[in-house]
Amino acid sequence: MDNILSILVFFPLIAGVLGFVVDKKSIRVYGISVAIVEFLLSLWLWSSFDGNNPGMQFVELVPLIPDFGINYYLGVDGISLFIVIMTALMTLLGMIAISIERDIKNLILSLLFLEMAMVGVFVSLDAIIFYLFWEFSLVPMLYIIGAWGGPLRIYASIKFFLYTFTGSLIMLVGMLFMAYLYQSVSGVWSFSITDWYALVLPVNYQLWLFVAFFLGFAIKVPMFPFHTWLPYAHGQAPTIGSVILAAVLLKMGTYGFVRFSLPLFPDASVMMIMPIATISIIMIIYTAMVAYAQEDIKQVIAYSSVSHMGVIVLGTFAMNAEGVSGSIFLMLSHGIVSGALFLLVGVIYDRRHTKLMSEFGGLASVMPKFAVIFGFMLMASVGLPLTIGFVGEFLVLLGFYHLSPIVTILAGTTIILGAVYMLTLYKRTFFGPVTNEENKKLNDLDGKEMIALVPLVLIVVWLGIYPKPVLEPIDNSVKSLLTFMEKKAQTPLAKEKITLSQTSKEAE
Amino acid sequence: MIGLSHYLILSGLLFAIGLVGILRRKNLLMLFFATEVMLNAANVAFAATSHYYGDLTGQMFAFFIIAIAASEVAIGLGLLIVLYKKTGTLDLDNLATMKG
Amino acid sequence: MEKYLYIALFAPLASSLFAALFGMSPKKMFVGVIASILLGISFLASVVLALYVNQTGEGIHVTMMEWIGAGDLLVPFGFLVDQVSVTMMVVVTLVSTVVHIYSIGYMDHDKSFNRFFSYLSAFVFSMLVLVMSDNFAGLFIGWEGVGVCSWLLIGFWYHKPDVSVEENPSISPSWAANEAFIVNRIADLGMLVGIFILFWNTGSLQYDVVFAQIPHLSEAVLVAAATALFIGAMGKSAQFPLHTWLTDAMEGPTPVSALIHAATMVTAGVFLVIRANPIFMVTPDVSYFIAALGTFVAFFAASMALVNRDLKRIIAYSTLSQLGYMFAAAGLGAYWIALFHLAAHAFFKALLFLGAGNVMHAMHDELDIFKMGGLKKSMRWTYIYMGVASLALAGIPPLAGFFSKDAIIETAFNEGRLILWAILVLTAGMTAFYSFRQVFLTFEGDRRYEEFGIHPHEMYKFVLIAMAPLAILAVIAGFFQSAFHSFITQLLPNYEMSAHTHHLVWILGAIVLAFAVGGIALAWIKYSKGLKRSEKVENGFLYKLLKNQYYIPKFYADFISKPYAMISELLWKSVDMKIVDATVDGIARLLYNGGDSARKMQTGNLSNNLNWMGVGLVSLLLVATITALIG
Amino acid sequence: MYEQIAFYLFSVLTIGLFLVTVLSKNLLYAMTSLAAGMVLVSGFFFLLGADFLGVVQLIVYVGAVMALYAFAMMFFDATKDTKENNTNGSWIFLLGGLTALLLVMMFAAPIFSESVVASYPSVEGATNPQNVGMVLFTKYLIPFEVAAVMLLVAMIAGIILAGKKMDHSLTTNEDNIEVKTLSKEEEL
Amino acid sequence: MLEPISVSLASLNLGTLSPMLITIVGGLIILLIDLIKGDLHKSLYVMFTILILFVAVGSVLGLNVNERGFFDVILIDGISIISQLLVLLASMLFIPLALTSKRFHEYSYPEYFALFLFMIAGFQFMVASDNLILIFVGIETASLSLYTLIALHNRDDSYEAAVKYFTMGAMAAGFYAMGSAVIYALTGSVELYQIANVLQSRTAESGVMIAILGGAVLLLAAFAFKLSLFPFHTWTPDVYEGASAPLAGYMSVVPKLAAFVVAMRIFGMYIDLEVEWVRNAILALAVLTMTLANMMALAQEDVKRMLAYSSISHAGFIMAALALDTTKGNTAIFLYYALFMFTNLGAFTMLWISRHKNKVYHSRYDHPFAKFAGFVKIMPLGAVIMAIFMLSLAGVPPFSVFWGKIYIMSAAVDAGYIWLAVVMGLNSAIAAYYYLKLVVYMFLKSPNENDGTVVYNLTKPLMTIVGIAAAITVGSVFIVQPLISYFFYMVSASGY
Repeated sequence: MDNILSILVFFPLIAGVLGFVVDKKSIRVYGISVAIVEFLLSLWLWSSFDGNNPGMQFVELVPLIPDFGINYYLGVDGISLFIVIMTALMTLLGMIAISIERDIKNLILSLLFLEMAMVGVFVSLDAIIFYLFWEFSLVPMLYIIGAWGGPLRIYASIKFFLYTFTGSLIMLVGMLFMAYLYQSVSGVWSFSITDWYALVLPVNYQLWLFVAFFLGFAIKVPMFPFHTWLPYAHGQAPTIGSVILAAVLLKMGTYGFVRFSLPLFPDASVMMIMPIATISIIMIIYTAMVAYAQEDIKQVIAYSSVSHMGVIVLGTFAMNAEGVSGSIFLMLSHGIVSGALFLLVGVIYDRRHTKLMSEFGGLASVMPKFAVIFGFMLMASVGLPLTIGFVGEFLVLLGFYHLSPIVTILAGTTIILGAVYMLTLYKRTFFGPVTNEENKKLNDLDGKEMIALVPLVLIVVWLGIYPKPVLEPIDNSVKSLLTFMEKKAQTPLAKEKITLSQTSKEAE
Repeated sequence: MIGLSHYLILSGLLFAIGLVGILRRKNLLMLFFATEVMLNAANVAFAATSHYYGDLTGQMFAFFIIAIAASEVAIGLGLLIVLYKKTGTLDLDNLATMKG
Repeated sequence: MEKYLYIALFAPLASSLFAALFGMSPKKMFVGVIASILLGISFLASVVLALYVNQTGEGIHVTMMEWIGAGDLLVPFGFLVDQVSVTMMVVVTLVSTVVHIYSIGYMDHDKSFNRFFSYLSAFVFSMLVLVMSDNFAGLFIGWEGVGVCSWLLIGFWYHKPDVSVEENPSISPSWAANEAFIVNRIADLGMLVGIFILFWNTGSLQYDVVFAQIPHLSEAVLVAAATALFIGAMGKSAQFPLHTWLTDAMEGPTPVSALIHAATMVTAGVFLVIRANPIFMVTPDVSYFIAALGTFVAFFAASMALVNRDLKRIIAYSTLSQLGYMFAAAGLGAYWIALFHLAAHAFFKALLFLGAGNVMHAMHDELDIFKMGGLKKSMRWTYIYMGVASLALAGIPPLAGFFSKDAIIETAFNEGRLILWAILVLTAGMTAFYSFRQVFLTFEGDRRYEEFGIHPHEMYKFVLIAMAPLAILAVIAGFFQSAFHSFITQLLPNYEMSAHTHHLVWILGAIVLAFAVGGIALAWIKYSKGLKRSEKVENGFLYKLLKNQYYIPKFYADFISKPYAMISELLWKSVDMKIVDATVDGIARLLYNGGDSARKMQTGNLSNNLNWMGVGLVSLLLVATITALIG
Repeated sequence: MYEQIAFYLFSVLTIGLFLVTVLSKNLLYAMTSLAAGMVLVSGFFFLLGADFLGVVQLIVYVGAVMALYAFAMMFFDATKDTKENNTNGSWIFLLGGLTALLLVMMFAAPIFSESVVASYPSVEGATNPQNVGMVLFTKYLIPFEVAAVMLLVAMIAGIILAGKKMDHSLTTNEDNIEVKTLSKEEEL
Repeated sequence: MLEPISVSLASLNLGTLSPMLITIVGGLIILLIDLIKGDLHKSLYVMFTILILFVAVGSVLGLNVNERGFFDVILIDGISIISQLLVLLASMLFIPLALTSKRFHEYSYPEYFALFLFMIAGFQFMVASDNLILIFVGIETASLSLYTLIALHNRDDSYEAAVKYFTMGAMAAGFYAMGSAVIYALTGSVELYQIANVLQSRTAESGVMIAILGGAVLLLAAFAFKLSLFPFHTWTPDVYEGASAPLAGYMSVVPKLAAFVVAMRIFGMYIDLEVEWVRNAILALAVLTMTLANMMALAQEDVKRMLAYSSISHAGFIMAALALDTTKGNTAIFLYYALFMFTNLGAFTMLWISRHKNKVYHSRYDHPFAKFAGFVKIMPLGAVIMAIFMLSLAGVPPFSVFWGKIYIMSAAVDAGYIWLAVVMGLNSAIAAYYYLKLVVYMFLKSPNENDGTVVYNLTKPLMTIVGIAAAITVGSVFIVQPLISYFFYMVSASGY
């Protein structure tokens, strides 16, 4: 099955279209079955993936608009492989955990379309195809937030859409300019990323293009000061929306940095390390503090996402295999952990229809299973060793230390500040006596919720203890990426800052 | 000696007069008069140029402008009649239900 | 032998997981029993390993599997059983086995009995990982693992509500747990930085590789690494200024205090310094700082213990103080002495805590020693245990504390650090005083508890029996000093007193002893006959200062916690909402309102429309003319 | 000389008459002066040797168009002074004056160029109508025919717009639907 | 004396005229049919018109590129062929919209269809000539028909719209005439290729520049009106609102396309002559147009009016491409229209489907946003399709307009106008808001009570048209490549 990527992309789409015919009462099972198949397909992809090959695999290339250099060009490497799998997994689990009854059919179908777009983003190797999926993913999300969200849902969904749309349009201009540059050098139009990689650009072009791409990605990530759509989106979105948003959609931005910014503009990336590190630190510290001030559980987790994304971005620009691999691993772990946390928040929201911490207290006595899993995810979130959260965070900080100890120490406050807001949240919600009468009779997790959450717990442990199966392919691809960047870099500064690891040096 | 510029300047002045008419008239019928003035201004310019270059194209253009003006009058008046039948007035200020 | 290593390491994990299976069920006695048995197995395996190491003089080094591999970083799950780690293993497993058995009795009535054993065993596992790991990252796993278990166990009675600081200085178990976790995290950052420094300068995190590289490293790097690692150690071992969490941690069940906050976890910092001794040996300035800080903390903590009324807190301060001693020794280069004191301290301090637990059990969780007194009748064995432990703590020969503590004080003298020596000697006197103040107030004198209607009773028999090994060790451990010395210096650098000191050793010992005995005597005079409170003293500045822990918690609350909360609130409500977000919305609103005003040009009036066209034409003409005339 | 006099005379008159057309409040005056102005414009055509154009101008404009306007005027019963609430004068005149100034500046430029070669010069010896005919029915045959279509369009449009059928709109004539209105609109 | 002029029939190249001839004859036939037997059902005329258009398409396809006919008045170059094809295609999509389930006034006239065909002939002449006279006559033929078609809807709004459009059109005609006169005075010719030749030699002359620019300004003003560029756009929203929905959709595509072709010929010439001022003026107008129109569209309450502003903004977008005057830019214009056509017509058709005879939802508007509240509950498929049209207009991939948009932006980037591409991008972002607004109403709000009548005007032909439009909008990615290669070939063959 060389065309497994196409199958992965279009299976949810076709399922979504056919789903219009499926009866309302059966749609949920339909959706879950589709998601299971998709997840199995993604596992199949993994099993047939050659972890030692750092390059693109399962490449498919079909000319789409050859005159304009647009091809249907898919491929997957160690960097994207696991994000794809995580996408399929989180969609599946999110779908299982859905507690919404109203218009369930539309919700399920939107999710399937969304899944198509998300998988598409991570497997496309053509900038326009990438952009296509990137933008299209906004539409189902807009619907999900807008139709099943809280009281401010329309405001939140439009803000989400327009904000990210604006950023990506600037990125689109960057892409077009990139294609133009490629055309002026080679005489052929091409939007294929791998073609662009070969292009050595003057540094000032690199800087401008970097900024254009940066805007698109930064808003998606979201980086300070472009982050304010996120609390609204999360605050208003239904559980499933938040899960997908946090787990997958945000990763698109950081994935973009790795896929586009670093290899295309190595010199500019190196020059922008410090500005970006500054933003990252602001994200880490500032949003951690803002998270601490929140009154709404979901908002805490929303802001914590921003804070963690800061660490991820920092790692991306560490310019060594430790940092970049760690950052990609952290994308996965943040996806799983924040996804789980949002699912957990959804659990109490379903029961109490409020997410305010002040409404709760002492839940640990009433809902012990819930408390255990929440506490577990909390620990993963603050980066406890032997959970998935530690590996990435450790690698990122380790990697960036090589560039700047000061920045790393400042960024390292994430382990402190993260603990501060998370533990405060946990204490206010789960500890203390049960003061609110309404909380005394809450049901603990039911079967459906356990099915959604337990796999995540297992993954958190598994990848915390034995990340190798995932980390190794990532690392291989990252090493080859860095080797490539180092070769391509023109400025001595860039050559100096990009650190190759011993193993990749030997490989040369 | 009267040169091309004289005629053109005359044409320009007539055009400006027509423009003023269009801009200030509120009665549709009278506004149409002003458009005729504008078209006539162009006609003068065409005829003059045609004369000074010894080229007949200008006169052709002028013919067609006259034809166009005539057609416009026909349709314009048709529209005015409909409008007048429905609203009983030709005042522009009454013609502003659609705005914003 | 690897088999024993794995048994020693994973038996507690098995115990934890087994107990976790019943975590949400009501109390099951067998859970405690099985957990204790598994811990016992772990202890036996540790002893086997210790004997093996002693016999062969070699460590056992295994690599279980790869953990993190990225770039040049390769961190395996590797375990190292050498003289240092095996010592720690034996101490840890021994104390924890005792504590497990003790807990069966102590947690008898608690409905979360099973959960407690799960946490406790998990802690032991983490602690073993910490001490056995063969690399810094593995150490960090254990380091954080014990932190989490500590968090879980301090907050074990999470359902208790928050109360005001006046009522309970620790506010609530959950508050104390969070405090402990967060303060430790601050130190962990230092530890991480230390790890990063070592990695980027040596390319590895394995102890052996790193230590082999030390000669090639610059001094700046070493100082940085040593400092960073010590910051990590300060958190775990609750050194000033990160010490406040330890006393608050007494909110946890008493077996927890005995195991974690006295015998094992808090000594992890000392262990780290001992483990990384090759680094600290070449950084004398840092080492001296460690010693000085240790000395300071020893005194500082002891001073606070002088006036405290809380049974457990007094012991906690004494733990803090003894940790200071250990750091003083380690900082002065006497690593083996530090380790020896660590082990000895583990025994008698755990015993002391468990004894306190018995008292609490009897007193229905009352901790104020002013409300006790005269318990010796009803709790004879406990009195004996606590008396023995206190004697050991005070450093009365021939008990364990005498040998270990005296050696530390001697070291200070030997190194010529006379100021440190003097403070340590003084502290020894204070230690004796507060220990016996507590013992006497609890067990001697009038029965103040009676007015609260409490009927104390002795602890279960099996519990008392379980405590016996600790008591025995507290008594006899000191005799093994020389055996331990020869065993441990196979690995650790030897430290011998100079000949000069050797000559004076009796005099020095006598001075210390004099202080200790003096302290005990003072306590006897003041407290054995009952409680006499003096308004004047209690209202004095010094007393208040000590009672309020030098106002440090208040300082932290007023100058760190509250400002942090305030700034957070400000950042959220003013900066994030009012500036960042409002800018975005402002742009949107600007566009919308701009559009709405621009709509006004669409008057719908044909005349206006025509005017717009005229204006357009004229402006275009005007611009064109100007351009043409200029250009 | 006589040409100059004629030009200036006609110019002044034309401008004057058209000004009356544009400024007069009386529809009749405006229309009359428009017709007169057009006659004068045809005078320019004669001056410029475009005899046929002049005739067409007289017949089509002064004859047909003005007749149409006259009929329309009667239809609208607009002989009385129309109450025109004209747009603020000074602003309009400023605009008009500026246009005039700019156009005059533009036309004062040396537009005429000797180098321009006539594409369709008058044939020697042929009268103006003959010349016109030759160009019109060769080169401009297609535009001529299209103009015919245009006039057809105008005719049809005029007929149906003014026709009786327009009086009863089928569009707004409800067949069967009950009328209902929304409550207050929701704001987005 | 005068010699008879003999002209050989072959030299006339009659074939070049055939497409226009077919539409004109078709119109005449309709008039004849009506004369012979009145009271025929509109469906006859609709189908007949479609057939005529088919034949015309066939004859256009049979044309050879770069031919001239009839004394060089007719110019059949690449752009005239593709624009004729697009005009005919759009007309074929438009005319079946007459087959509504409810009766509307205009369709009761057979003349309506005849006028429609004459109008198409007018557009065809516009695009198939570089002679200012024929262009003018073509414009007027088309415009006069269009005014009538608007008015025939026969309600107050439509008269108002027709009168406004007519009056402003008359003024624009004056501008056009005057502009042509200036150019004629400068060059002695009204044929663009000759004008270009003469102007080339005259641009260097001192003092003439003012006249060159003046002529350009007058023509620009005339075309700015046709293309609804700021500040000549004021008629657009009113006229679209007053016209029937299909006609509004038609107006946003076909007359503009025809006008763009002419503008391309005229202003392309200026830019080729390196009269940079014209390029800058066009760019300024284009940027102003897209920005202001977008902003004004934000605050609209009526979907149709919003779409009117949106089409103004799209026109500004395209005008900017025109200013680039590169082959790619010009190709982009056609590509954009080819893709925009289906989407926009589809969107207007959706409005038409939901059209009531009278304004039942709002005192003034036919299609207030509130009317579509909860549309997804009433007609899920319809809502989805409408949403697709809206997203397409907003430039969300993979829907049709997106491809046009990136092609235009890419053309701007290639020409070195990166700032322009950025402005276009930002404008698209602003525009997304008002398109989304409709989506939000349809999907995220709850329906009004008793709203079964939203689909009031639905018939099978209308559904077919919407289906075709939706299919092409969604599947556009597959037709972009042939379109680009065909258009690019045609445009470059005609030298633009």
